[in-house]
Amino acid sequence: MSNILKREVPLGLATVIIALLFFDYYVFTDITRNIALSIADWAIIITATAAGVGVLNMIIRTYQNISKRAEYWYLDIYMLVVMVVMAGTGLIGAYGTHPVFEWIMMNAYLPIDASIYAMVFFDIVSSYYRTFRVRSRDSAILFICAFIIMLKNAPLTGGMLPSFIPIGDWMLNIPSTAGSRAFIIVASIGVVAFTIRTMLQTERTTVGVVD
Amino acid sequence: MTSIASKILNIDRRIIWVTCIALIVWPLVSPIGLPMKVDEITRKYYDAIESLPPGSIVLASIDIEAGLVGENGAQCTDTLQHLFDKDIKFIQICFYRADGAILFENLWLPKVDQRDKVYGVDWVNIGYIEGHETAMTAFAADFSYPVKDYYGNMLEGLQLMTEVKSMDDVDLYIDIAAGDCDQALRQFATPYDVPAITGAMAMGVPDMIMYMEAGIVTGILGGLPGAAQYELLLNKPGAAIRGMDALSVVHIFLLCLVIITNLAYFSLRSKGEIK
Amino acid sequence: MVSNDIGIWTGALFTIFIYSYFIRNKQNIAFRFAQSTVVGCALGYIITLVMIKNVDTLAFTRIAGGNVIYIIPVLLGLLVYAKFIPQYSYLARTPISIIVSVGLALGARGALETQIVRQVISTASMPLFGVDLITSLSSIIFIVGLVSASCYFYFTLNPNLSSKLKPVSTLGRSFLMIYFGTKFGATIMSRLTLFLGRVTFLVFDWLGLG
Amino acid sequence: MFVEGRIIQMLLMILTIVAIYFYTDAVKKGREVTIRPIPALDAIEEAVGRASETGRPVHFTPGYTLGGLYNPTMGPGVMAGITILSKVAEVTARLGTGIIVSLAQAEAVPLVEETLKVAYRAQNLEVPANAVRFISTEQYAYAAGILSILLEERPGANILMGYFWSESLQFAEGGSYVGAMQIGGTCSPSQIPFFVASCDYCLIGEELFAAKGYIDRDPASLGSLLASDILRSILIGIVIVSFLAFNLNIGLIIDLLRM
Repeated sequence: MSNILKREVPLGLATVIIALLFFDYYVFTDITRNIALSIADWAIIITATAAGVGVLNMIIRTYQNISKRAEYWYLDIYMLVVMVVMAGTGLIGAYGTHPVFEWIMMNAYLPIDASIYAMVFFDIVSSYYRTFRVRSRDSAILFICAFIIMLKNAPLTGGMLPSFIPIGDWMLNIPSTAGSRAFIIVASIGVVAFTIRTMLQTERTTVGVVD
Repeated sequence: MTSIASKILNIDRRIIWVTCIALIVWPLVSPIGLPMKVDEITRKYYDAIESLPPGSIVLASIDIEAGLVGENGAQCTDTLQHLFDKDIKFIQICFYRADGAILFENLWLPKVDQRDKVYGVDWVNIGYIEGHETAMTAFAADFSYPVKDYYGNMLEGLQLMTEVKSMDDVDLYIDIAAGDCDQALRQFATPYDVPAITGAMAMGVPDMIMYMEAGIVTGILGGLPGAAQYELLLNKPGAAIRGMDALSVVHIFLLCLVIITNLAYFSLRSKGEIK
Repeated sequence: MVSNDIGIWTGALFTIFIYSYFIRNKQNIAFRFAQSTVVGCALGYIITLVMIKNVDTLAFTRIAGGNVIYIIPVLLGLLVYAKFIPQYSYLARTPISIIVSVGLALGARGALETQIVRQVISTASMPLFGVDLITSLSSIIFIVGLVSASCYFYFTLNPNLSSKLKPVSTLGRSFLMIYFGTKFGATIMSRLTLFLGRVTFLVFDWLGLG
Repeated sequence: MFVEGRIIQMLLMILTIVAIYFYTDAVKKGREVTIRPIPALDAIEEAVGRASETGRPVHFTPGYTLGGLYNPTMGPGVMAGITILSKVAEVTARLGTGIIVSLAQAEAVPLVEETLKVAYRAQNLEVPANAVRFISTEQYAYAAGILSILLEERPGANILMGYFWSESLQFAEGGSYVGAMQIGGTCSPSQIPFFVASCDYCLIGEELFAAKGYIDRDPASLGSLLASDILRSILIGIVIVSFLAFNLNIGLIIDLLRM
C-alpha cells in the first residue's frame, strides 16, 4: 500500500495530468476543458494550503536560533512579533484595510521592499566595474554592445550624438533580438523535453519520487 | 604610471558607489534641464489610447511592485490620467503581486484627477487575484471569475461588469507590470486578438520589441524615459521629466569609468604585468 | 523642510538600514533589523493572504456554495504537512506531483506556442526583397544569428561534425554575447531609475530639499 | 474538435514525445552518445572541494517562483534546479561539506528534504541540521534572507541554479563580496546576462534542463538530449525554409505553421 502511495500514485498522476492538459490545449471538448480548469485551480488551492509548511519551517528554525541564543536572537523574537501583528491585523475586515496593517505595509514593508530591489543598482555598478574589461573576444563584444546602448540610453548623449540612437535601436532589434530569440526557443525546447520526460516517468525527482 | 593604472583597476567599490549617489542627488536638488526626444514606440503607445473613441472598454493591469515606483510610477499615474481624461471605461486587475493592488489604491489613484467618473459605471478595481497565469486564463474567459472587487463588492452588482463579460468585449489591453508580461500577453492579447500596449522597464524594452515585431504589442513605454516622453506628448510635465538629468549624469560617469579602467588595463597588459 | 511625518521617517530609516549592507562585508545590526522586519511582514502576509484569504475565496466560498469537490484540494494540501511525521512523509509526494505537473504542462504547452512556433513565424516573415538594402541585410543577419546561436546549443553532435560546425557555433556565441551586452547596458538605466526612486523619496519626501 | 491554430503545435508535440520515447529506447539498446562538455557542471566538484578545504559551507538556491511551483514560466526552471541539487548534495555528502538550501517555495520543502536525505543516506550520513531553509514566498524578503545567509554563513561556494528575477545579480555579487566561488544557471532570458557577467561558471538556458542527463548519463536523459537536438534541427530547418518561402511569395509554409 505504502509503495503505491510512494511511487505509483505520484508518477501516475503526473502522467495523467500532463497528458490531459496537453490534450485539452489541442483538442476541445467540454469535459476535458472543465477538468483542466479545475485541476489548475486545485494546484493553486493545494499550494495555498501548503504554504504553512514554509511558515512552520521558518518558525522552527527561528525557535532553535532563539533557544541557542545565536547571534541576533533578539531580532528573531522581534520577527515573530511582526509576523503575529501582520497576520492578526491582516485577518480583520477586508484584506489590507486594517489601519495598523496598512500603516506597516506603506511605511515599513513597501519601503524596505523597494530598497532591497534598488540594491541591485549597487550590484550592477560593481559587476560592471569588475567585468567590463576587454580580456577576450567575448568580453569585447559584451563591452562594446553595452557601451553603445548606454550612449543611446542616456538622455544627454542620446541627444548630442543622435546617430547612436538608430545604431542602438538596430542592435536591439536585429542582432540582440536574434540572440535572445534563439535563447528563448532553445530554452523552451528544454522545458518541453523536461515535461515530456516527467510525463513518460523517466524524470522522477520532479514529482518527489527521489529514491 | 603603473601604480596609477593598478590603482584604477582596484578602486574600492564603495568609492564608486558614493560618487554615483552624489551624482544622483546633485541634479535632483538643482535641476539642469537637459534636452530629450520622443521615441516612436512611445508615440504609438500614446496614439493607442488617444485614438480610442469615448466609452471604449479597456482592461488595465497596472500592477507594479513598490520597488518600481522610480521606474514605472510615472507611467501608472500618466496612463490613468489619460484614461480618465478621454472618457474611457476601464477595469483594473492585478495578477503579479498583491501590493500592486495596494499601491494602485494608495499611490496612483490619489495622484490623478478622477473628473466626474463614477465607480462601478466608468471604472472598476478588481484588485489582486492569486494564481498568476492559471488565474489569467480563467479570468480572460469569464470576467466574473474573481467574484468580488477590491473593496469587497460583488462583481455582479457593478454595472460595468454586467456590460463586459469576457475578453471578447475589450478594445485595448494595457499592461504596466515591469515588462515581465509575456504570460499576460499570452492569455489576454493573443487568444482574443485584442491590441495590447505595455509599460515596461527600460531593460524590458528589447523583449517587448520582440512582441511588437510579432504584432502582439502595439506601443511601449520604456521605463522613466518612456514616461518622460509620454508626459511631453500629454503636455503635462511631471515626476518623470525631473529624474532624467540624474540619469544622464550617472550614465556619463559610468561610461567614463569604463573607458578609464580599460585604458589602465591595456597599459598594464602591454607591459606584461597582467595577462 | 525635513518631514515631521513619522511614517516617512520610518520608511527613510529602513531605507538607510537596508543600504548599510554595502558598508562592510559583514552582518550588521541595522541590516539585520530591516531584514527581520521584512521577513516577519512577509510571513504574516503569507499566513493571511496566501493561506487564509485564498483558501477562503478559492475553496471555502465554493464549498459553501455547494461545490463540495473543492474539499479534495484542501485535503491534498494538508497532506504536505505529513512531512513532519517521518514515517508518513511520502504522503506529501502526491500533492507535490499535482502542483508540479500542472506547472510543467501549462509551461510546456504555452512555451511551444508562444516561445517556439510564434517566434519561428515572426522570424520567417522578415522581409528580404522589395525593401531597402539595410532592411534586407538586417533580415539576413537576423536569420544567420538565430540559426547559428541555436547551433551553439547542440549537445550530442558526433565529434567529427561538431569540429566542422565550430565556426558556426562560435558565431552563434557572438550573437548571444551581443544579446547579453545590450541587455546589460539597458539594465543599468533601469536599475538606476529604481535607485533614483529611493533617492527621490529620501531627498524630497524626507529631507524636503529641492 | 481540434483547436484551430494549434494543429501544427500538436503534431510537433506528438513528434517530440515519440522522438524522446524512441531515442530513450535506442540508447537503452546500446546506441552511443557523445555529449559536448558543459564546464559549469564539471565545476561543481571543484567549487564544493574548495569550500570544503576552507571549511565553509555550500549555498544552493533554485530561485524564485511567483505563486508557487505551478507557475508555468518559472516552475520548470526551479524544478530543473532541484534535479541538479541531487548532484550537489551527493558531492557535499561525500566531502563532508556543510550545505544550505534556501527556498522561496513552501511546497518544495519536503521535496528538497527528501532529495538531500537520499543523497546523504547513500553515504550513510544524516542531513545536516538547518540545511533546508524556507525564507519567503515574497521576492525581496527572500532576497534579503539570502543576503543575510551569505553574510552570516560566508559560504565557500554559491550555486544558483533555477529561475531568477532581479535578485540574480544580488546573489551573484553578494557571493563575490564574501569570496565564494559562483556557479550560476538559469533559463530566464532577462537574467542570464548577469550570471554570464558575474559568475565563474554559468549554465545557459537549455543546459539547465540537460544538466541531469549530463551528470547521470542514464538512457532516459540521453535519449531526451538526442531528441531535443533533433527537434532543434527541425526548427532550424523550418526557420530557413519558411523564411525563403515567405520571401519567394509562397505563403504555404507560414500558413501551415499557423494551422
